Amino acid sequence: MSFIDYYSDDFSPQEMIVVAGARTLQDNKVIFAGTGLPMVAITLAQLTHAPGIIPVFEAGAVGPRLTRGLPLSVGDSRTTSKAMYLQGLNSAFELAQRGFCDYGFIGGAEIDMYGNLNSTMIGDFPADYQKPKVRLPGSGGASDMASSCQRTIIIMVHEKRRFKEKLSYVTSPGFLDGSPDARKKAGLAGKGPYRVITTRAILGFDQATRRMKLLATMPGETVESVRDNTGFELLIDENVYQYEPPTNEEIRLVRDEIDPEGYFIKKRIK
Amino acid sequence: MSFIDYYSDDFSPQEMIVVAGARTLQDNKVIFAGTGLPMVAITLAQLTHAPGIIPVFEAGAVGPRLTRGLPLSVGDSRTTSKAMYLQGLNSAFELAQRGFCDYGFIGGAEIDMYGNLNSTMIGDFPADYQKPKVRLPGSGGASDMASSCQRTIIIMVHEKRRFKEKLSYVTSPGFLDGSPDARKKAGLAGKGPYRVITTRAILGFDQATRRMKLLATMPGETVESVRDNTGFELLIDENVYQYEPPTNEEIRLVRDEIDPEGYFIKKRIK
Amino acid sequence: MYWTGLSPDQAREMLAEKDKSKRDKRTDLASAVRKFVRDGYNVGIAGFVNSRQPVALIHQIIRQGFKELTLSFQSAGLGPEYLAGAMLLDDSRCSIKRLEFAYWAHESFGISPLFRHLTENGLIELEDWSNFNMSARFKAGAMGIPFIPCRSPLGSDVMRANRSQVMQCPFTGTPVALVPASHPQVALIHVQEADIYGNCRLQGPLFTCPEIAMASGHTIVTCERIVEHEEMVREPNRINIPFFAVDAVVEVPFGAYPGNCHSHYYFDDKHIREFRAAGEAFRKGDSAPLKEYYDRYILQVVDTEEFIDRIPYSQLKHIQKIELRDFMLIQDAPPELQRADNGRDD
Amino acid sequence: MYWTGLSPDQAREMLAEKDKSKRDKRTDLASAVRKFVRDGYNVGIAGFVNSRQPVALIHQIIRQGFKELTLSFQSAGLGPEYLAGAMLLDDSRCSIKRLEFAYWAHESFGISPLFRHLTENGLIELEDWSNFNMSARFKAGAMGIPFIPCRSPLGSDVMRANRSQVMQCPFTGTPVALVPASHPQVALIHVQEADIYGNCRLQGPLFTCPEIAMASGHTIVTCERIVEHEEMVREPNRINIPFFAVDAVVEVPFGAYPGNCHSHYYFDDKHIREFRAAGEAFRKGDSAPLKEYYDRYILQVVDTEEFIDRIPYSQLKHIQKIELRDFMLIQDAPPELQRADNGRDD
Repeated sequence: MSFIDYYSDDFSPQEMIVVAGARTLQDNKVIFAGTGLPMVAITLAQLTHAPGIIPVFEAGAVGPRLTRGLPLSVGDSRTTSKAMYLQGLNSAFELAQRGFCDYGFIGGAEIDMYGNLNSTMIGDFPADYQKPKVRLPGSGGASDMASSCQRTIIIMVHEKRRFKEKLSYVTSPGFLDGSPDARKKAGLAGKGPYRVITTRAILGFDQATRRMKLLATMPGETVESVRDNTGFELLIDENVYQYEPPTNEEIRLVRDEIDPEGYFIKKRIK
Repeated sequence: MSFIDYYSDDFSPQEMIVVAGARTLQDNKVIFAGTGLPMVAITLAQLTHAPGIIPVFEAGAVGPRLTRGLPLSVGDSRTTSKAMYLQGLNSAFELAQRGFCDYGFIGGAEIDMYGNLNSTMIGDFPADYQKPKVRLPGSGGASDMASSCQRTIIIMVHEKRRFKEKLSYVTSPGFLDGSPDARKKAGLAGKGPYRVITTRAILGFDQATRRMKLLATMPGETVESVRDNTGFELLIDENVYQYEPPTNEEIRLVRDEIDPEGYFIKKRIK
Repeated sequence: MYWTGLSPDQAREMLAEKDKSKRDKRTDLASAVRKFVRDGYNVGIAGFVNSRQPVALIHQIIRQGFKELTLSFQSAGLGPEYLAGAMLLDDSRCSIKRLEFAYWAHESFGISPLFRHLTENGLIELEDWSNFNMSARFKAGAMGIPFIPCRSPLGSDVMRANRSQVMQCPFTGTPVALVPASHPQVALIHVQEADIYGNCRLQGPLFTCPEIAMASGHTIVTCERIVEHEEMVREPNRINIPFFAVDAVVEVPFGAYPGNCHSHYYFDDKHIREFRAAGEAFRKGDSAPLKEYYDRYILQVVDTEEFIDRIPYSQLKHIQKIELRDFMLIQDAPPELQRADNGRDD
Repeated sequence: MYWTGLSPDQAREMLAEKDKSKRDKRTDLASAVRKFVRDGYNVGIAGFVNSRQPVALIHQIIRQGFKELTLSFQSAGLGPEYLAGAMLLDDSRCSIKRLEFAYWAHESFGISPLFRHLTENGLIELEDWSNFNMSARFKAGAMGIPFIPCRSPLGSDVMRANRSQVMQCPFTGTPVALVPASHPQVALIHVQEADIYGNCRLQGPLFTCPEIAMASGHTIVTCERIVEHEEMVREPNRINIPFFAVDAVVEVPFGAYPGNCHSHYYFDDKHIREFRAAGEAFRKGDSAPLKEYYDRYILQVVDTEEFIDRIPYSQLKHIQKIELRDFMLIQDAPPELQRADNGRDD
């Protein structure tokens, strides 16, 4: 198979991040999945290199096989096929709090350099809390996953207005103020953010400062283009590299098998 | 039917108390049942005037019909037939703590005038706690029932050594030190002891002082005989009366239907 | 601290004095709502996002009209959305005063336009929690304890805008959040199966339904079908809500429509989008589509049966088929008809 | 405060680092005990009094010999009784150091003679709790919180002799007890059905088995039978313990004998009395019957199969028959064969 046949040259940024999200997941790990892109990425990982992934959905399902079609909600019927435990929200979050969940895998609307996420409101907090400039849906379970899963993987669109110096509101804790042991001092059980997978880059966190660090650039992006689209000062890994594009097979799976109706992955208009 | 045919003239003190225990139970109430005599009494009540009693067993069963034979344990298979909820110990005690259980119905080894019970140890507490004179089985769930069921009914053998001025150890809270609102101040949810049903008497508690009060004497007993067998000063109700003996039918049910093998009600040797 | 709904002591006292006998609790939607809902109540909304939302009960609440409600839920979409629309069309008839919640949107169907409208115009009081927080609050209520410890989301702003308290754990010395019990005055729950006494058997995820039922002052259950009591108690290990936690049972097929009800029907994508679009138009200044929607589907019908009468048969058939086809695929279909199974070979 | 077993932080860290993959965990009794039990461990004993006690595992622990164990349970009979007998016959082989518990006796079969002997001679350390307390401690452990609030038995001496703390509730101002999480190093659990990965389906009361499994560092499950994984996941709502809370699965029919195992066998009254009588003789000074009992039924056999070989067939048949006959009576027997039903006519 030639290179040209193997890699896709027709994919959207959204398709790129779900592919990157899938590849980030290790086989046989317990992944607590948020709604939307994480569900697509987990399904893709299960269909490729990581059939042994054990998904956990906050509404209660543990370890289902996602063979009934892509769930449209983390609580819908499609999350339950052949599940190995099926209680409710309390049980799912208690499993995470106890330590059963290796990764929390969540989306986000806004992020800061310490991996904190905002999905609650835009405006001054607490002054404008009761009448925000823009109101977002709220925490849902993302803040609980970010708190209690052993590590957190975040998947989101990379735009300057979303990668912010200061968030209006911290919904899901990352490394908080970035001070040493800030999470532990706050009483959080999990170790915090591991990767941020975006439409432009793969990012990690510097161990010493807990600040976000560019690890790889997505096809078509450069260190500069990522920097330009980030609203805070980004650390750059010394071994920053170009990320491998999606394969034709990955794209086929996303488009034809996983989200054929385009619920989460918008159809590319050619 | 003549009087002579209706009432039994051949019954043991133990049979008398389970009959009295059964009669004390109101129909359609939720009764959290301790092991032993309370189970026999509930079954008898269900077979006579109170078919709508909803038994709760601490191992998890709620509202079973006791048609499989007398359970030998509050956690055995016989407690589960056609139960309407069947989880575990936490769920059962949580139901009581929430307020679902009208009565806790328990046995006891020792009692004081405020209805506190000891089922833990005889000896000095805390000095001899690690090496008691006599060690009893321990609290089990009785202390939880006495704490959180709305009212408590106690069933026990009436002997001076069991009706004590001071207990070695308070396992199951009654009115504690008898001071006003002692239970509420301690943080207990239920209202405390309602009746003590013994081989010699039916006892209640004085509203003003929360002290034990003689309400009725069992057949063959007198106020004096009850007093003589009580290790503390007993209040006597102004309307104290002779308790109605067991009927032939009640005795037949206990002997032939409920506990034919004599697990809890010892066979009377004629 | 202030309590909305019942305080733990009030909740205990009310339940302790309640008739907990095993009796026939069947009634109709209108009677149940009339008997157990009042202006100013804290209403617990069961289900999760758009799955098993108590839509039939909420429509009935809108038809009867209740004001100044506090809504308590973890994640919800259709339930609060319908109430929000009713409020925005006529707040003299129906209104929400306050939310205690974690998430209000529709997941794959999009954000909630009416929630944005209400909040961005400062029309309702907000108390944000996480999903776990709200679920744990109902659980504390169900357990009869005034609070429950929770480790998330410590350090976040969520915990600065609500009534949680952070304490040093007296055993470990590390911080832990305490979230206060939630005892709504009334809980609205839709389930698949109940018997006439109120015992409920759920299929699929339980969400926080058992906890809400046991925490609340009164609980109204709607069910897809009433099953024989003897059938229910044949499998006590499958009963998720015991009869004495339920005050009214109403058989309402399609009671969670247009949402998903596990084993019965999947989302009606089309209808949800129609409703959301009407809300979106409202937010952008055009109230006509929303008014039409309410007239047609809620106010001009007397109950859920008449509401469902107005949905094309083909749409109902479709959502049943995709729900049941999926089940068939999992368990019974021959391998060649199944989708590729991404599970391990076992 | 001191922790026995694992502290909450240790328990979290150990689990976070564990391999939680779905893999075949079948093994034999001896290997499971060798791998997961150590001298000095805090051992969580599941079951309740004499129902579903992990007898097979305890016998194996006795055969292999472990010292200075802390036993954690709510109410138990056979489990600790067997360990107590082993200790009293030879404490250089097997010993109990400490109990965290609520009740040790046999209900209708009588009190425990060996418990009396151990305690009245000051041979073990005691920490008394109530059944709810111990169950709630396991639950806190399973939930990953360092403590859980409990309203009982406040005001009693139970709460003066253990590590609970009473605090003023910061929300209501009233006192509430906080009981610390229990995280045994190893849990011993007998269930009816498990699959090869460790998913367990329980019949009858759950006792505190799911909580103990999830709270403990490692969990060994014995089961009456291993069922096909596909059969297990056909009904996810019936799985009580998820596979990743289990470290070893051993198929041991009669693994709770001579106790009761719901749906499989009732108590063997005769055998329990024989064992209890040997203990009673020991307490009164005659160790011979106890020694004979242990030699015959535990030490001279290699496993549960050989133990059961020494029980007369008629006895085994009887306890199965009275368990199954009862089931038949409830559900399937014609009315004339049933006992009088004291339930309401419904």
